[in-house]
Amino acid sequence: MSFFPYAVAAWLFIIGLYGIVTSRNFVHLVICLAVLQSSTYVLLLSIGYRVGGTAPVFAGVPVGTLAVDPVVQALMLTDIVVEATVVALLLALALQLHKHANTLDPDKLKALEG
Amino acid sequence: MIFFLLSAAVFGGVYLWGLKGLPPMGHYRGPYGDVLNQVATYERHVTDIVTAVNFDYRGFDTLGEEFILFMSVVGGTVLLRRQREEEKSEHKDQALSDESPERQAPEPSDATRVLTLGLVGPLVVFGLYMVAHGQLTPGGGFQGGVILATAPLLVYLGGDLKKFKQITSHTLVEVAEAAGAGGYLAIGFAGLILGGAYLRNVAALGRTGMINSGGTIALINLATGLEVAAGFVLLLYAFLEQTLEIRLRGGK
Amino acid sequence: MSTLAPLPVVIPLSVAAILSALNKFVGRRLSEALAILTTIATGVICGELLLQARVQPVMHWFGGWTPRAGVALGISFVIDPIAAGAAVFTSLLVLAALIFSLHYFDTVGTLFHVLMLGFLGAMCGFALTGDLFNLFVFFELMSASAFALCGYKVEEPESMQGALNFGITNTVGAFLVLSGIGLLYGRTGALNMAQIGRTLGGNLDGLVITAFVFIMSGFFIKAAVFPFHFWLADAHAVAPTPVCVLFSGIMVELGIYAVLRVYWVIFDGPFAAHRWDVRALLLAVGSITAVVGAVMCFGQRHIKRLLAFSTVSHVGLLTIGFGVLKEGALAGVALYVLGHGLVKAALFLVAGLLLHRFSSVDELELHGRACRMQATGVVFFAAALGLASTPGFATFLGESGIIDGAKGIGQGWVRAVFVIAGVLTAGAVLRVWGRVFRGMGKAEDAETAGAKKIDEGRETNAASHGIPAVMFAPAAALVLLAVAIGLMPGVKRAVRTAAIVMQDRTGYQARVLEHAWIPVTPAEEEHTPIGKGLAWSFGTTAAALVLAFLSLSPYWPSKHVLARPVAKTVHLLRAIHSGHVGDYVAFLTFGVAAFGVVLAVLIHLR
Amino acid sequence: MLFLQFTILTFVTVTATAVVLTRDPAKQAIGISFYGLVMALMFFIFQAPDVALSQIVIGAVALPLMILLALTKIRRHEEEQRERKEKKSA
Repeated sequence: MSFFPYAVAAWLFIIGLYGIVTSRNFVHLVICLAVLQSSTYVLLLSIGYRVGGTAPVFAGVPVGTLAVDPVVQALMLTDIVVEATVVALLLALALQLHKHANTLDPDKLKALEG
Repeated sequence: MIFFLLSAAVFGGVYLWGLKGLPPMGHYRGPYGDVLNQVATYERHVTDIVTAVNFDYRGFDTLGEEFILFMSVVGGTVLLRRQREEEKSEHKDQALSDESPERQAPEPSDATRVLTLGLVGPLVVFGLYMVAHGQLTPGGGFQGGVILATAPLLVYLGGDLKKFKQITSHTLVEVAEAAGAGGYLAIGFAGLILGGAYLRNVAALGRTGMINSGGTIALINLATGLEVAAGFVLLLYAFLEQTLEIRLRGGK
Repeated sequence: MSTLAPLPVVIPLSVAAILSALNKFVGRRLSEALAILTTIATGVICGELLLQARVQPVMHWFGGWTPRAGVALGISFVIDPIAAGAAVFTSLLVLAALIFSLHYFDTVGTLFHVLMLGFLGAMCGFALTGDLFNLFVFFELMSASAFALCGYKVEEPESMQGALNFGITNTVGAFLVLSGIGLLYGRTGALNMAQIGRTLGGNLDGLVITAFVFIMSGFFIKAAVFPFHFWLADAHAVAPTPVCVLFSGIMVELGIYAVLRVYWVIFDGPFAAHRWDVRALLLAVGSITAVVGAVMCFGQRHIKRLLAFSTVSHVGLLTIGFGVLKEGALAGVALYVLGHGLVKAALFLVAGLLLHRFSSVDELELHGRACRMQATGVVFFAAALGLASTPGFATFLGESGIIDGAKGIGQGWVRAVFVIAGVLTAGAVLRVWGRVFRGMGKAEDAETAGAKKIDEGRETNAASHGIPAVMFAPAAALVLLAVAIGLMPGVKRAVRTAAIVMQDRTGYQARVLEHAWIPVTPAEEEHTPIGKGLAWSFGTTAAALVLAFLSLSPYWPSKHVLARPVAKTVHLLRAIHSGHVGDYVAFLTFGVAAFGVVLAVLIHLR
Repeated sequence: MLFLQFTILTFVTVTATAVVLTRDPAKQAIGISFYGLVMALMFFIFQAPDVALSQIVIGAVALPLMILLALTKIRRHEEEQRERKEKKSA
């Protein structure tokens, strides 16, 4: 169990990469990118976790109670915003691409070869 | 394809090799988080340490994060802007839809309307509550802001297109968003001018556990709430506008 | 603690917020004026910081949270001369791009300036920060502005595709960096770079190697190092010209800067006993990048794409400079970045001028059409010489610094890579000059016929006659500056001093964590003979000129005559630049895996 | 507790894999919304309530919403294209 979450993080990264490489649709690809990103959530979460620790909120429990790491949680909050914004920008690009090229399939776009 | 699978396998191997060097899960060794868990409540009069980290100890990260959102909203607006020919056809369509209002979106049933519009009130209250209590309990400007941003959407789903357009009247939301982001910067400047360090706390700390505790944390929390709420309204609106013209044109 | 330190980031961001709020009420001229003034102010503040940093690196702890007992609680800016210099240079290029865009774009709105200012603030923050996660935040802020700027011309599908390829690969890169940061945090419980470096000490194991590979690969994606470089040509080919100036001139170089910073503050300790392994990897990767970029560059007919591949090639040279792992070479890298950034920005600006004047950046289409733009031709020619590191340009100082450093560790062969890259990239640019500004060669040519033509929409309104001064002046000024830096006495020594400060790991840690006052000691005066280097550089320039003339002459062997293996290799190279983002990410995965395996094997063998 | 953590992590793995392997973006949007909820649950279980709330509002609501809006637009555009083609051929 002590290594399992790390393995999950690695798996999410790889399955995300797999999805991106094999994708035939930019919207699908962007969603795979979001899955890839969730790898970093799992990694950060398991790094900061502590067996038997409470959440780092000392309303109701006294300061000094064994608690998990608040820093990684702050990092994850930033990470989540990054996810939302990147997805929004890439979706906007994909939408415009479809409007003018009538396709979302990377295989069908040949303009940038060589 | 085999090329990728092989690479991915090796990549996984390298990653796992690195992960093996971490302490086993559940045995965080500190010191960063532990120090903060100890001192933050005394120093900043807050009970939610994550909020203290976000808006004070590592407040500059969050400032950057707010501007990532801000820039994406600007970017999204730029990318989804209408080109000239689109605007032309839009004018024609608007003339059309003015003449024939029944060409507008299919009316939702009364039940849906009551249900969705009835949800708006509690949603707004909940969002505000979350923003205001950021330094005390889980949640804060960010989470509350997104909740607030979904309220206009409910109005839209309730079928009240006119009101939706009023609420999301662009200029006002844009100003609100910039005010939120600018407010964050301004609080930072106050710290720089009065305290010699950007984002240093210069407000009264208040009593731990009260809604006005935390000094600048509470203020930044509010600014963030404003920025995030307005930002997400704009972002969702940029996408919605692309579909809205369809509904106005009487799409299926 | 300096109160000036946060300003290069927060001033541009503040003005961006104000401009966006007043979006509807501010006219184009006012927003242009505000943006330009802000950029100048930022540059001046960075300049002042540079002056202060030459005495003692400048610190700023956000929120006033100074470290306690060696544990950093907050985020710090640590501004040493190289960081401040990077920020000054960023402001300068943004200024050039903004001035150029005064007459540019039909639909340039306030929002364009908001994005540019955000980009400026992000790049300054990226250069100045001393916190690893903060570095990631600015990396993303940079990306968010850059994606939107890259896809500014929304009506062109190529634009969207180029921006998507850029966005997707760079986002994967960002998560590689973040995973690496996570690994380091799990080991050390710190995010401050100085503290991480100190806690790691000299211990080297799988975790440190993986973290290094991930972080390095992530930043190398931004820097467009082989095999992560594919996005760069696509993004440059489609982005508006002022944006290309920033991408090629500074954003890509900041990727190298970040790897340098992270290496010297964090990883030099653990890898101290294995420097030769890191060197082997970096020198190999740098050489491959330089050659691949140069070959691809020579085969292009789309001028912006050609310039983009030349950037790839020069990034390879920078990687070699980094790979030498010596202060002399590091100073060389800094000077090369300055010189290259200036001339490359000038070249892109001229390409933008051509696009403005003739609605095309296709080399063959423009054949002989710019013969009457003589001043512009001179600027283009001079900038091309700068690419070949002709003595007198800052690039020459950089090149000699890197090569002397390489000789110092017995790797004089890197000179060959510099010659190849210089001859091919400068040769390609000079060929463009000959054909477009001199009307040499045939209109249609077998040698570049294989390259695809990309239609480029106009960025400006109506065919205008003559060239507005505001479009020409920045290009000329940048080339002149590249020469001025190259001829300035004492510049080499000052940069060398800055390089020594950047490499001083224990000094950095003490300054950051203990607030120690350790003044900068100037580097000793060097007396290296430069006769041989001069000869080599003139030779490279001459060879580039000859290559350009040959390729324009009727005797140039067409593709069929080329030796088959060469033709085949070039064809293969072309084929892997497919424009398909899936392929790019597959290569990216391969690159990370290969870096990891090579480094691990080398280290275990010793 | 340990069992719960193990279960939720397994669940995360399975859902993520399923989302990637779903090739239809419309179905995927539903999938990613569900995945967002599972992630949020994981954050709760691992004592990260702040993150969990963010994840619910972003991962499970805002993100899928943006994707669905984009897809609606894309589908509509496809239909328009088809109609135009039919008109031309007719």
